[in-house]
Amino acid sequence: MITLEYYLILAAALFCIGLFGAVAKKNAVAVLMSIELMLNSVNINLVAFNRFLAPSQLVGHVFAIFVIVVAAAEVAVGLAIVISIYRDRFSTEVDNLDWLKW
Amino acid sequence: MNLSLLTLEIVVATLALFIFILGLVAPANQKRGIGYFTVLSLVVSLIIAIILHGESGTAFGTMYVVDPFSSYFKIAFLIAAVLVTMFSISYVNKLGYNQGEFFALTVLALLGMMIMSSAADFITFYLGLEMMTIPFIILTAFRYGDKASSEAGMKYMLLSAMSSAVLLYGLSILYGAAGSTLYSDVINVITGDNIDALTVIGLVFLLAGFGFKISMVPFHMWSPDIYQGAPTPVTAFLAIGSKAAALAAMIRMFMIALPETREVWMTLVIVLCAMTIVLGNFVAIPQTNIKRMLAYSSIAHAGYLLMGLVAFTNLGISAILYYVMIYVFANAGAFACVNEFGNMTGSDEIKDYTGMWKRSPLIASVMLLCLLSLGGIPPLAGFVGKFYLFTAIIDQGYIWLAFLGIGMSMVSVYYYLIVVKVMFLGKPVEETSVPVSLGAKTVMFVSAVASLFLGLYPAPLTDIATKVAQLFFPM
Amino acid sequence: MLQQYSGLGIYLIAAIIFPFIIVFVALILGPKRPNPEKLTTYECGLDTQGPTWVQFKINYFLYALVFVVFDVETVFLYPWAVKFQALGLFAFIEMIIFIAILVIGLWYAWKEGALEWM
Amino acid sequence: MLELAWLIPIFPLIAYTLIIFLTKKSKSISVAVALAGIVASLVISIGVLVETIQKGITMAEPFEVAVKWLRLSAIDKYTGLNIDMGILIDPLSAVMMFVVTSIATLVIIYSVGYMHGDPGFSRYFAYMSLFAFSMLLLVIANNFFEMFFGWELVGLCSYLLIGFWFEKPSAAKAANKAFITNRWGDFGFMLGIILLYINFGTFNFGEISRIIGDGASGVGAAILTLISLLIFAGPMAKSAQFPLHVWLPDAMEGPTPVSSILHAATMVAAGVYLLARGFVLFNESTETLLFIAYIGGITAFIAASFALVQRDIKRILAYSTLSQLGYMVMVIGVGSITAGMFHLTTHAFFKCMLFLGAGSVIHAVHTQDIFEMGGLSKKMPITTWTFIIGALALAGIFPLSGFWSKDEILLATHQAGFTGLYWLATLVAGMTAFYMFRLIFIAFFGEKRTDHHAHESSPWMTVPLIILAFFAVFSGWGLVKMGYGSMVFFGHPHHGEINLGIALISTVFALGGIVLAWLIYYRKIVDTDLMKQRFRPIYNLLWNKLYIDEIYEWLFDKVMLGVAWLCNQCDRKVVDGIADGLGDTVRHTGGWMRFMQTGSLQNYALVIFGAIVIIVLLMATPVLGGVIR
Repeated sequence: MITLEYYLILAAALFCIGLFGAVAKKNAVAVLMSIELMLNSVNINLVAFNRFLAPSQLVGHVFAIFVIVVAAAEVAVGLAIVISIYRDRFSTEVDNLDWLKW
Repeated sequence: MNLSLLTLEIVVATLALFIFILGLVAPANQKRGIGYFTVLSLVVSLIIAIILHGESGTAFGTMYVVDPFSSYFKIAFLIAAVLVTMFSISYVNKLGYNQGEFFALTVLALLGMMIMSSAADFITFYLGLEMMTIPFIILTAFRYGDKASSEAGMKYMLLSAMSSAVLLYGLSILYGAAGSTLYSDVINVITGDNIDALTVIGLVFLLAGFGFKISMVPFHMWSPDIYQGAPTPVTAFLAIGSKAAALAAMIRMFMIALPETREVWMTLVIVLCAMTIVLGNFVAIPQTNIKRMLAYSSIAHAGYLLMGLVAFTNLGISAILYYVMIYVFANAGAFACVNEFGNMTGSDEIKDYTGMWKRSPLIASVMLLCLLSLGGIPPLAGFVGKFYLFTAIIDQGYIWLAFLGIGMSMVSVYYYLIVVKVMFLGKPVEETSVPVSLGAKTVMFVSAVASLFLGLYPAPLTDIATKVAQLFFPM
Repeated sequence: MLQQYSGLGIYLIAAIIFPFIIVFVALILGPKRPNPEKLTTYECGLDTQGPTWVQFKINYFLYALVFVVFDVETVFLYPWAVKFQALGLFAFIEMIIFIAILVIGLWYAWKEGALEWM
Repeated sequence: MLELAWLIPIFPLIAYTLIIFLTKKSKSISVAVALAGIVASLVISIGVLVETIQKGITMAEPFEVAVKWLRLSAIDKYTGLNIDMGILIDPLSAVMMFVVTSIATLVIIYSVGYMHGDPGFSRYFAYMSLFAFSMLLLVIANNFFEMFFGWELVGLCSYLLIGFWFEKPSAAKAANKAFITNRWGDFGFMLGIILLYINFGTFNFGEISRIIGDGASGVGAAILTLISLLIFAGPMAKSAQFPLHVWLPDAMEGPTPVSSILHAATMVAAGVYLLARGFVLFNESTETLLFIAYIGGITAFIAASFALVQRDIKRILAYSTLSQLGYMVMVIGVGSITAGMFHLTTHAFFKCMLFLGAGSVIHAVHTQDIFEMGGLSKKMPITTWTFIIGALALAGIFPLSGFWSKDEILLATHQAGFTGLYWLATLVAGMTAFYMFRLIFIAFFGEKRTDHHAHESSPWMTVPLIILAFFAVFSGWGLVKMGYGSMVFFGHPHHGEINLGIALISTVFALGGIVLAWLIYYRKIVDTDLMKQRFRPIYNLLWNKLYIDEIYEWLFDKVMLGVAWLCNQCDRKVVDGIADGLGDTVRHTGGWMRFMQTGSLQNYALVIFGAIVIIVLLMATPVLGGVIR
C-alpha cells in the first residue's frame, strides 16, 4: 500500500533535484527545465494531498492544472528572453550574466 | 454570483486587451497616441475605483473578496499606474517600438496586483501573483539589443520562477495541512495548537516567497540588479506596485488565514525586518547609480513597512496603509525625475546629477522633496508615516526595533543628502538644461504636492486608513 | 455484455486494415521509374561536417513558443468539456471569452509575423 | 489680539509662498513681501505680549487653542494616536515671539543692505521667511509633536541657509555637517516624545504638567529619566552643547545675517526654549537636571577657552555664542528657567547686534581675520561703537543688559548650591570679557595692517545696529523693572533682587578680563608670539578645539562609512567569496560542486535557498522558541 508519505518524499526529492539543477546548470535553458522540475514536484504534492486528504473536492487537481499552465507561460517568456540574450551575447550561459554588478 | 463586484477588474482586463489590439491596428506613425489613451482610461478606472470603494462582498464562492482593504490597495495601484504611465510616455516614444505592448503589459501587471490584493484563496493569489510577475518580466527585458535590460529580464525571470516554485511548495504544504485553499477554511483548521513541523516548513517557504517579492533581506538580492537594468518606468512600477501588491497579499494571508500561527512567523518577521532595515540603508550609502540607490532604499522601506505587520495591531496596519500611499507618491516623483534625466543624458550615475539645480530647477526641487519625504523629514509625508509606524511598534513594546528604525532613518538621510548635495551644491558638468515632458511635469507636480499635503494635513488619509484597518480588528 | 464493445472491435479491425489498403493502392497505382538519384542513400547517412549543434532558424523557436502556449492553454478545455452539461451557460460564456482572448493572442502572433517562415 | 495669535507664524509662511511662486523674479517686490510678512507678525506679537501682561495671563493659566491634526481613535485595547496643532500663549512664548519677530525684522532690513547684488537675493528672503515661520511655529506650539515639527523645519532652513553660497565647497560641507549632527539630536528627541506619548497618552504640555502635578502619571522614575534624557538630546544638538557643538562654528559659512539670527540669536536658543517649555518633565528627574547643568557648564567653559585663540571674527563670536548657550542650559539645569530665558532674551539682542556689526565689518574689509583688520574705529564709527556696546553687554558690565541676566544666572547657580559651577561661570565671565576686548583692540583700535578701504555701511545696515544697541543697553534693566521673574517662572515666582556680592565679583572678573586684554593687545606689555611659544601645547590644543572635530571625522569615516562598506561587501562579495572559496577547495576533490562558481544569478538563488535552510534549522532549535516539535 503506497501511503501519502511516498508521494511527499518523491515530491521533495524531485524539488531538490530541480533545485540542484537550478543552481548547478550553466545553460539557461537547463535552469529553466530544472525550475520546471520544481514546479512539477509541487504538482505531485498537490495531487497527492488531494487524493489522500480531501478526495471529495478537486481543489488540488485544479491548482495543479493552473500551475502547469502558468509554468508553460513562464517557460515561453523565459525562452523568448533566452533567445534575445543569445542574440546579444551568442551564449546562454548564466555565468555570463554579470554585466549588472552589485 | 454578483459580477458587479468585479467591475473594476473587468474594466481593466478589457482595457489591457483593447490596448493590445490598438497596438496591432494603429498605424506606426500614430502609435504614440496609445500612451495618452492608456493614461486617460486608467484615470477613468481610478475614478470608477473611487466611486466603488464603498462596496464589499465575495465572488466565486469566497475565493475573491472585495472589501475596503482591497479597494484601498486597488486605488493605490491605480494611482501608481497612472503616474508611471504618464511619465513613461516620453520614454516609450524615445524607444520607438512596441508602444502598444508596453502599455498593455503595464495594465496587465496592474490587473495582477488587483487580483492579489483581493485574493482570499491560494489559487487566486497565485494566479494574481503570476499575472503580475510575467508582464513585469517582459517589461524588464523590454529594450532588446540592450544588454543590461535583457540580462535583468533573464535574472528576474529565473529568480522569480524559482521563488514562485518555493512559494508554491509552501502553499502546497499548507494546502495539505488545511485540506483547503480557502483562507476562511485555513484559519479554522490550522490553529495554534496543531502546528506540526511540516506546517512550519510550509510557512517558512511561504515567507521566503513573499520576502522575494517585497525584497526582504536575505531574499532581496535580485532587486538592485533588476532595478538598474530595467527601463526606468518599469523600475518605478516594480518598486511601487509589485512591493505594495505583495505586501497587501501578505497582510491578507497572514491576517485572515494564518493569524493563529503567529508564534511561528512573528519572530522570524521581526528578525528579517530588522536585517532588512539595516542592510538596505547601509548598502545604499556607497551606491553610485541612482537607480541602485533607490533600489536599496526601497529595500529599507520594505523593512519599515514590515514593522506595521510586526505590530499586528490596528495602528500598525493603518500605518502600513498610510505609508504605502505616501511611498507611492514619493517614489513616483523620484523616478519621474530619474526618467527624464536618463531620457536626455542616458545616464543614471549620481555624479552626473551635479548642478541639477542650475540645469533644471524643477527636477532638482521635486527630487529634493521626494527624497526628503522618503528620508522622513517634516513637514513631508514620509515623516508622518515613519512616526506612525514607530509609534505602532513602540506601542507593542518593540522599543529596540523603533530605536533601530529611527537610527537607520537618520542614516538614510545621509545618503539622500548625498544626491541633494550633488544636485544643489555642485558645479554642473554641462550647462544644457534638461527638458521635462508634459507627462513627467504632471507626475512631478502631483507627487510633490501630495507629499507635502499628506505631511501637512494627514488626517483625512489616516482616518481612512484606520477605518480600513478595522477590517482585521473589528471593534 | 460484449455487444456494447462490438463497435470498438469493428473500429479496431478497420483501423488495422486501412493502412494495408492504402499501401496496396499506392503500389498498384504509383508509377515506377527508378534512377540512381533515387536509389542513393538518404542524406542523413552521410558523415556530417562542421559542428553538429547548428543554430536553428529563429522562427523555429517562435513556432515552438507559440505552440507551447496554445497547446497548454487548451488544458482548460478538457475539464470544461467533460462537465459541459453540468456547468451550463455561464461556464459556456466564460469559455467563449477565454477562447476569444486566446484568439487575440493568436492574432497578435500572426500580425507580428511569428507564423511566417521567412 | 490673542485670538489672532495663530496668524503670527502664518504671515511669514504666506510671504515665503508668494516669493517662491510669484515674485521670485523681482528683487524689490520679494523684499517688500518678506518685510511685510515679518512686520505683520511683529505687530501682532507685540499686541499679544501687551495683552498677555495686561490680562495677567500666567504660566499656570495660559491661553490655548488647538485644532485636530491627526486623530486615530483608540480601538478597544489598542491605543490610538491623537495629535493637535495648537497655539499656547503664556509669558514664556509671548516674550520669545516678540524676540524672534523683532530680531527677524531687523535682520531682514539689514540683509537688504548686506545681500545687495547677490544672485540669490530673492531666494535668500524666501528662506528667511520660511525660517521665521518654522521658528514661530516652534515657539507657539502647544505640544511636543508640533514643536518637533517646527524643530525639524528650522533645521532644514539652517541647512538651506548655511549652504546658501553653495559655490563654496566649505559651505556645502558645513551645511551637511550641521544637518547630520542635528539629525542625531532629533533622533533622541523623536524617540523621547514617542516614549512620552506611550507613557502619558498625550503630547500636550499642559496635560503632561497636569498629569505630573497630580502625581497620577504612574510612570516610573527610571522611564522618566530615560524620556527626559532622550528629549535633551534635541537641545544638545540644536543648542550645540558639548559634545555635539561641532557644527555651530562651521555654520558660520553662511551669510552673516543668517549667522546672526539662526546661529546666534534665535534658532540655537530653541533648545533652551524647549528646556524651559518642558521643564516640568526635566524637573521630575534629578539625574537629568544634573546632567544638563554640567553639560552646560562644560560647554560654557571649553567654548570660552576656544574663543581665546581664534583669529576669525565670526568664529570668535560663534564660540562666545556657544559659551553663552552653555550658561543658559546650565542655569536651567540648576533649576531656574527664569534666569535662562532672561539671558536668552538679552543675549539674543546683543549677540545679534555683534554679528551684524561683524557683518558690516566684513562687508567693508572683505576679510574675517581680525589680524588683517585694525584701525576701523576711525572709518566706521557707528559699527565700532555699537560693537563696543555689544561687547560690554556680553561682558556683563553694569548697567547693560548682559549684566542683569548674567547676574541672575550666577545668583541662581549660587543659590542652588552648585558652588563649583558658580565659580566656573564667574571665570567664564572673565574669559568672555577678555576675548571680546582682544577682538576689539585688535580689529578696531590696533594699527592698520593691510590697506583696506573700509567705509561706514549703508543705513540699511547701520539703522538696525542702532536699534539693537538700544535694546542691548536697556532690555535687561527694562525686563527687571517689568518684573520678568514674576512672569516667566516655574513653580513659585522669582523676584530678581541684585545680590551685591555676586554682582561685584562678576564685575571684577569682567573688568579684569578687559584690562588684561587692553594690556596685552593695546599696550603690548607682553609679546603675544612669545606667549604662544611658551604655551605651545595648550595653544595648539585650543587652536584645534581639542581635536574634537578630527575625532568625529575619524569616527564617522572609520565607523559609519566602514559599516556601510562592510555591509556592501557582504552584499556584494561574501556570497561570491564563499562560493568561489568553496569552489576552489572542492574543484580538486571533484566537479560536483562546480555550481559554486556559477554567475551571480545563481549565487542569489543559493542565498535564497541557503537562507531558507538556515531558517528552518533555526526554527528547529530552541533559539526561536523551537517551534518545530
